Amino acid sequence: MTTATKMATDAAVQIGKEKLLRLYEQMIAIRLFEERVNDLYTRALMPGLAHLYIGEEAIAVGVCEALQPDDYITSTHRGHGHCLAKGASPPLMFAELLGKEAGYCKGKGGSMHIADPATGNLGANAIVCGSAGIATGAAYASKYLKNGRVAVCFFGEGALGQGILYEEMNLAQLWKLPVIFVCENNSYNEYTHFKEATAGDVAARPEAFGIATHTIDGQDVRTVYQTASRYIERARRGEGPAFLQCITYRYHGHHVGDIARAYYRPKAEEQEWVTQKDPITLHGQWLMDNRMADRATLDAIQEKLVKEMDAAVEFAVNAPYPDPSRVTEDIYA
Amino acid sequence: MTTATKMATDAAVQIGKEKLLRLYEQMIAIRLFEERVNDLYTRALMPGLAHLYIGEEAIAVGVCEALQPDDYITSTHRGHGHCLAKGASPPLMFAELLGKEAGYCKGKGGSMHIADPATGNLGANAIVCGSAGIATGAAYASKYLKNGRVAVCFFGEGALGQGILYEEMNLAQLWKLPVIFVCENNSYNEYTHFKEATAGDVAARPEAFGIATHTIDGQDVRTVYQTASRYIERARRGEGPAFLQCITYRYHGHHVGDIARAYYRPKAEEQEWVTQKDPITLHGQWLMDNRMADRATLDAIQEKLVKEMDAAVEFAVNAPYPDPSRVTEDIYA
Amino acid sequence: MPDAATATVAPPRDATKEIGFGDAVREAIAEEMRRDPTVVLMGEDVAEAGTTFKVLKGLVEEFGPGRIIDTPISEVGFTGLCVGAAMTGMRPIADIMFGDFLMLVMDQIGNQAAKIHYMSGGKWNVPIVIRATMGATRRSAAQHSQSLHAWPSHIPGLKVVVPSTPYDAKGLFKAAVRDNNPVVFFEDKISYTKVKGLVPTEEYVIPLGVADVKREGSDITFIATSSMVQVALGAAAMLEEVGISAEVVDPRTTWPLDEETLINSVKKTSRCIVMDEGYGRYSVAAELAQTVQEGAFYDLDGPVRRLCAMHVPIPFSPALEDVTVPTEKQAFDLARQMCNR
Amino acid sequence: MPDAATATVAPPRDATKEIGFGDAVREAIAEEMRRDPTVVLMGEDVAEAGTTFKVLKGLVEEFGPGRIIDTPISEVGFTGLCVGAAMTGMRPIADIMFGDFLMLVMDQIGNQAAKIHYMSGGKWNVPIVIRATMGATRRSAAQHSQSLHAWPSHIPGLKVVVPSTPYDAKGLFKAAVRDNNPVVFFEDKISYTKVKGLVPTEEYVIPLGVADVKREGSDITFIATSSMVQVALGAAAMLEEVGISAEVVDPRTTWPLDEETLINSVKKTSRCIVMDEGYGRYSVAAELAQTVQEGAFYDLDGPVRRLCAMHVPIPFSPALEDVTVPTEKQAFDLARQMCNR
Ligand SMILES: Cc1ncc(C[n+]2csc(CCOP(=O)(O)OP(=O)(O)O)c2C)c(N)n1
Ligand SMILES: Cc1ncc(C[n+]2csc(CCOP(=O)(O)OP(=O)(O)O)c2C)c(N)n1
Ligand SMILES: [Mg+2]
Ligand SMILES: [Mg+2]
Repeated sequence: MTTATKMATDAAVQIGKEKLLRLYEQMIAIRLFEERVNDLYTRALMPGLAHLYIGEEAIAVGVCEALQPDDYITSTHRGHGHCLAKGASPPLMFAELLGKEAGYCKGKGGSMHIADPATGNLGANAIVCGSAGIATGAAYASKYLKNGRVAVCFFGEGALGQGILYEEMNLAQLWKLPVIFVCENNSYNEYTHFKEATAGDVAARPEAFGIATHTIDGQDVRTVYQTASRYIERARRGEGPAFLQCITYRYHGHHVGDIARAYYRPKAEEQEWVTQKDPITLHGQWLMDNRMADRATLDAIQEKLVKEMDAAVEFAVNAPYPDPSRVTEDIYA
Repeated sequence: MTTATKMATDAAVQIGKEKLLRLYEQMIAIRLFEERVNDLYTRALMPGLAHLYIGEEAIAVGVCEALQPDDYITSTHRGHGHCLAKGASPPLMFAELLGKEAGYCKGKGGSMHIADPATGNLGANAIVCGSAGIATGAAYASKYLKNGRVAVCFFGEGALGQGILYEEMNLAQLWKLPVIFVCENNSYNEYTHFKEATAGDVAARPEAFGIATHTIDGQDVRTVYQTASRYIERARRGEGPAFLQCITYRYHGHHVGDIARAYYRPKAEEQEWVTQKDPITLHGQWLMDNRMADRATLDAIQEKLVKEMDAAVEFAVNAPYPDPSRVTEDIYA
Repeated sequence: MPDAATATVAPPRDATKEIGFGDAVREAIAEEMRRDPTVVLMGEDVAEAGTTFKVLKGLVEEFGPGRIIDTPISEVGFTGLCVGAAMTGMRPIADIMFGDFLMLVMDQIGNQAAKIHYMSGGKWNVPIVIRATMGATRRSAAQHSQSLHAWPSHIPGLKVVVPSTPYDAKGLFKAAVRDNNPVVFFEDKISYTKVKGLVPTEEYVIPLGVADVKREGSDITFIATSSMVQVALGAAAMLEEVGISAEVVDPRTTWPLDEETLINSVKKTSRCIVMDEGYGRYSVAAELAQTVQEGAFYDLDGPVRRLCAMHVPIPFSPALEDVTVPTEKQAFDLARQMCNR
Repeated sequence: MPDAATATVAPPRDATKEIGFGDAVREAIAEEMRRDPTVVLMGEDVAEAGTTFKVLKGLVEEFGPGRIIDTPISEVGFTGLCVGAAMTGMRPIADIMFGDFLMLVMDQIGNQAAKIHYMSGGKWNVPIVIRATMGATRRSAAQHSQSLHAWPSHIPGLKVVVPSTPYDAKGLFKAAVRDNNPVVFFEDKISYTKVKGLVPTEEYVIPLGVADVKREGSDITFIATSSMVQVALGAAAMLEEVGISAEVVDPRTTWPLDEETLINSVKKTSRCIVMDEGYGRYSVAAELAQTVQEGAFYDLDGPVRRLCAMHVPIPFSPALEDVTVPTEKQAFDLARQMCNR
């Protein structure tokens, strides 16, 4: 049989049908969630800014499905996908995005600061690379407390511009900490192509610190899952940190308001990614090609999630705002 | 003839006798200057802290002799050697170290902040790696103003721990700025061996940014001079930054007060460097072996400089302190 | 104490065109760049994008990417680079998108730029302008809403500008660019779109260190900065209705600080409320209040009071964020109470 | 407003041994490390070297390099790491050798540690202690001599400690380690060697947020912090000679701030001088002065005055540096003038 089919069956065997379907379901969940965020925002129901994760779902899902519930993640301004993939509940997410009392952070954090101890989410961060220290510190604590947890630090390639990343990579490798640096390289730092901001070769940077580094197709959820699993278990064994560069693309603007994008990236480029490299379409097709699911099964998954997400939105829209008196609570523990 | 002698004659030809003697003289000047700093400090005539450059002279001299008078340098807490090598006058240096009005900074800067526009010295800096931005910025200005100047950023290997270094290396390479990062690797960050603080391979770090990188013997002044010359002219031609890692050793303590050093570095190690790898002894011997100078010539150089330095110390010791009223001058330009 | 460096007289207010607060900053930058080829501006997405706030739209078209420069996301890196460039013949403007990010670059600003002139015995100058934003109520949450002008104001060697009108923003920005010292220039994000005003068509520069009386009054003085000037003016209008005459004084720069104008106003009115959108404690408001009390104590009818951002990390929810910023109503009520009417 | 987190009663002053200021800090760290295995300390040369100031000498021998941890020269890196470790089950102490280096880590302290509890709706805690030094006159020049406690004091979510005696340093440090919030702890370098004092042999903890009256008096109040407490006490002794009774009040923490004790003292004495070694403008002194004026205005006999570090980058030359720090003589003269005697 061809190598392609062989690799496919290998993946099928190694990953297992249940997980393969789970990967699909989780990506759909994020996609549907973000489509509703887009809608809520354009309908002026969501305050602040909305940075959509659409197009990058395979990374959050592939990585987080390789983690244990009590493992840690840190997230970014584009963090909805990471939070959901780590187990966040959509109603509480939407409620937070709308600034409601029922939200994960009682409306105090909003889209860029979703945090939840129950799912090991140390928090999204609105400072680019601002959580590299937090993730490395969580890994430090895991090693010190010997609780076997691994910490994943998600960040965009723009974070390569921040010095803290190099300080933390040095500490992580020096002390063999169980932290995985996951670089989501979607080619753009806001409205600037990363090549105009990044000298040399991205992967060579973590390698220079002696960190195990791997560049992968961020649109292939199975590859992300299998690669992440390998490095996460390696870290768990005490063999140190890893750096995964996942090549991906954001379909929408830097934030919802970023409509006219032609001045910084060609429409054709967007089209190519959306039509040729969509992680959900690709994995759905693969599932069908490998007889793991038929169209009906996939549609059923989608239908179920659509209902769930619509209910979640409704919950959030109807949820009350916090009472203004709450503003002075939670400043100090 | 043997490769050793061949290389020797090559150097002799390429560098030329005058410059070869100049390299020797400059190293002696720094050594004699620092010996007097040590003496002044132990006699409690010098306030603050004194970080001696003894043992590392070949780097400052080799690099600065490859620079033009209007090229720029930035220096560190261990900066006396850099300042002298770039042309600072000993009397004004000693005066500054003693906090006298006649000093380079009117006594306001002291040992860690010698600065002098006349010699292109942008200033020593008491923040580890604090001048990486300043040097890169000077290189940026040189390129923008097309004045053909090159900027050299001296720093110890401890500066590899500071994130700013990576941000500046990225900018320097991205914009092809004429800045040379000179890393003086003397193996110790204060009282900690750099291997306990530095993951991976030092040279791989700048290389990861695409920067031309070279690791050399920092005790061989001819090698330093020739390598520096090559990269400085390359930068001047607009071909971008370079990173030189110079392997060296500080003979004395981190500062003069650091006497009992056995707990962090073995006496034998110190002895080996002092006896086997002294840049002045080695170059002096080489000059004699290659008939560039005889013992008498070298002794004459030393005598002349001893007189100069003793006079400089006397000038500084007798110079008046600034009037207290000067304290509020120079806050704003 | 106006600075020699920028002591040109402000022109009469025969303003002849209306522009927005952001336009004023852009015009100042454009005029100074035309005037002086050593002026460049660098930051994240400042060129084609014209910054996140679109304030610099059009500049790259006129001056090219060699002078309006997009950088990596390296606030420390490009600010440090600008410090070195400023020492060696240029007048760079470092653009810090959100003032909150100043926390990343305080070493370059406070340990380097602020001290280089002094440490070098006056030999090196650092004519850099650090542009930063301030102001809340944009639902940007705790890391994108702070007003941190208190920090640089605390450090000798820096100058700090907190303009409130297009006229002031333009004239002061030009002075900042021409100043031979590091200047941190704070722009209120809400004012970009909300505040419009008249500016002269001919060129003018406003010296740093000269306060401006935005409204004359006799019963109480509002010393207000940046975004709070509009709020104070609104409160003053409300107070007029109830027969209280409020004066509104805008220091315009926190350093140099025009103590005399502030103190004289309070000596006249005998009452003072300081309004500032920064946090209230260990702050700009604390300094302005204390300065007035030291200078006008014997004329004061009661303690100088403060109205500032609530002492909390700024919350995301509109329901919460809106109560963290001082309002006209709060200023009105407090002033009334202080005047016992 | 003492904190629940640390509200244990301070023991009577039946102190039974004399130790130095640095010893007090070391003892507090050692006791807390024995008590709680999740307490670790990291920084540059803190282990074998025991820090540049030798204050931690001996700790690595007792606790090992796994708990007294030498780091690379990465203040941002290890402070950020400590923030994450604090969120996930540890109580780390980040050691910032010279307080001036806080400028490098303000983002991790001010944008991260200070805000995480609030931004997460109270779900995550950050029980980290950031140790930093302060104080001049060591001839260390502008980048190694600042007292930057005003900056963290300005940011909600942080607590800030500025102890002046071994007794306070030990008791407050223990409270800081047990506190569930980020605490920035400032240690005066000169006090390490110059200040000795009695501490109880038995364990004690001093709650954060309780000021201490170091000396009772009736004519004038010195509100003094850290290094300035000794100077104020010296001035008080000189004033006694001329028949002026001075009270010395030490807030001990700038946040939480025990406003009541400060205000009550000034209500009693009717005069106040605030002494702090930080810069005077936009500062700790400005806040303490303004707090007292708001609270005790009608009892004040004249304006509250400030004695602080001169507003200059700290110079190297002894001839210059010595005039930048307030002296007993200056305090004595100003107090006399304020008391018209
Ligand atoms: C320190 C800092 N600088 C700048 C910003 C503004 N900003 C927010 S997102 C962003 C671009 C980030 O690009 P990247 O890291 O590639 O993430 P992506 O948006 O592509 O997912 C910038 C510059 C910020 N939030 N923090
Ligand atoms: C940001 C910062 N952190 C810490 C220090 C304290 N310090 C001064 S010198 C030094 C060691 C520097 O080692 P290295 O860079 O190798 O230079 P060397 O002393 O070996 O020449 C340290 C930690 C400092 N000055 N600045
Ligand atoms: Mg990106
Ligand atoms: Mg070294």
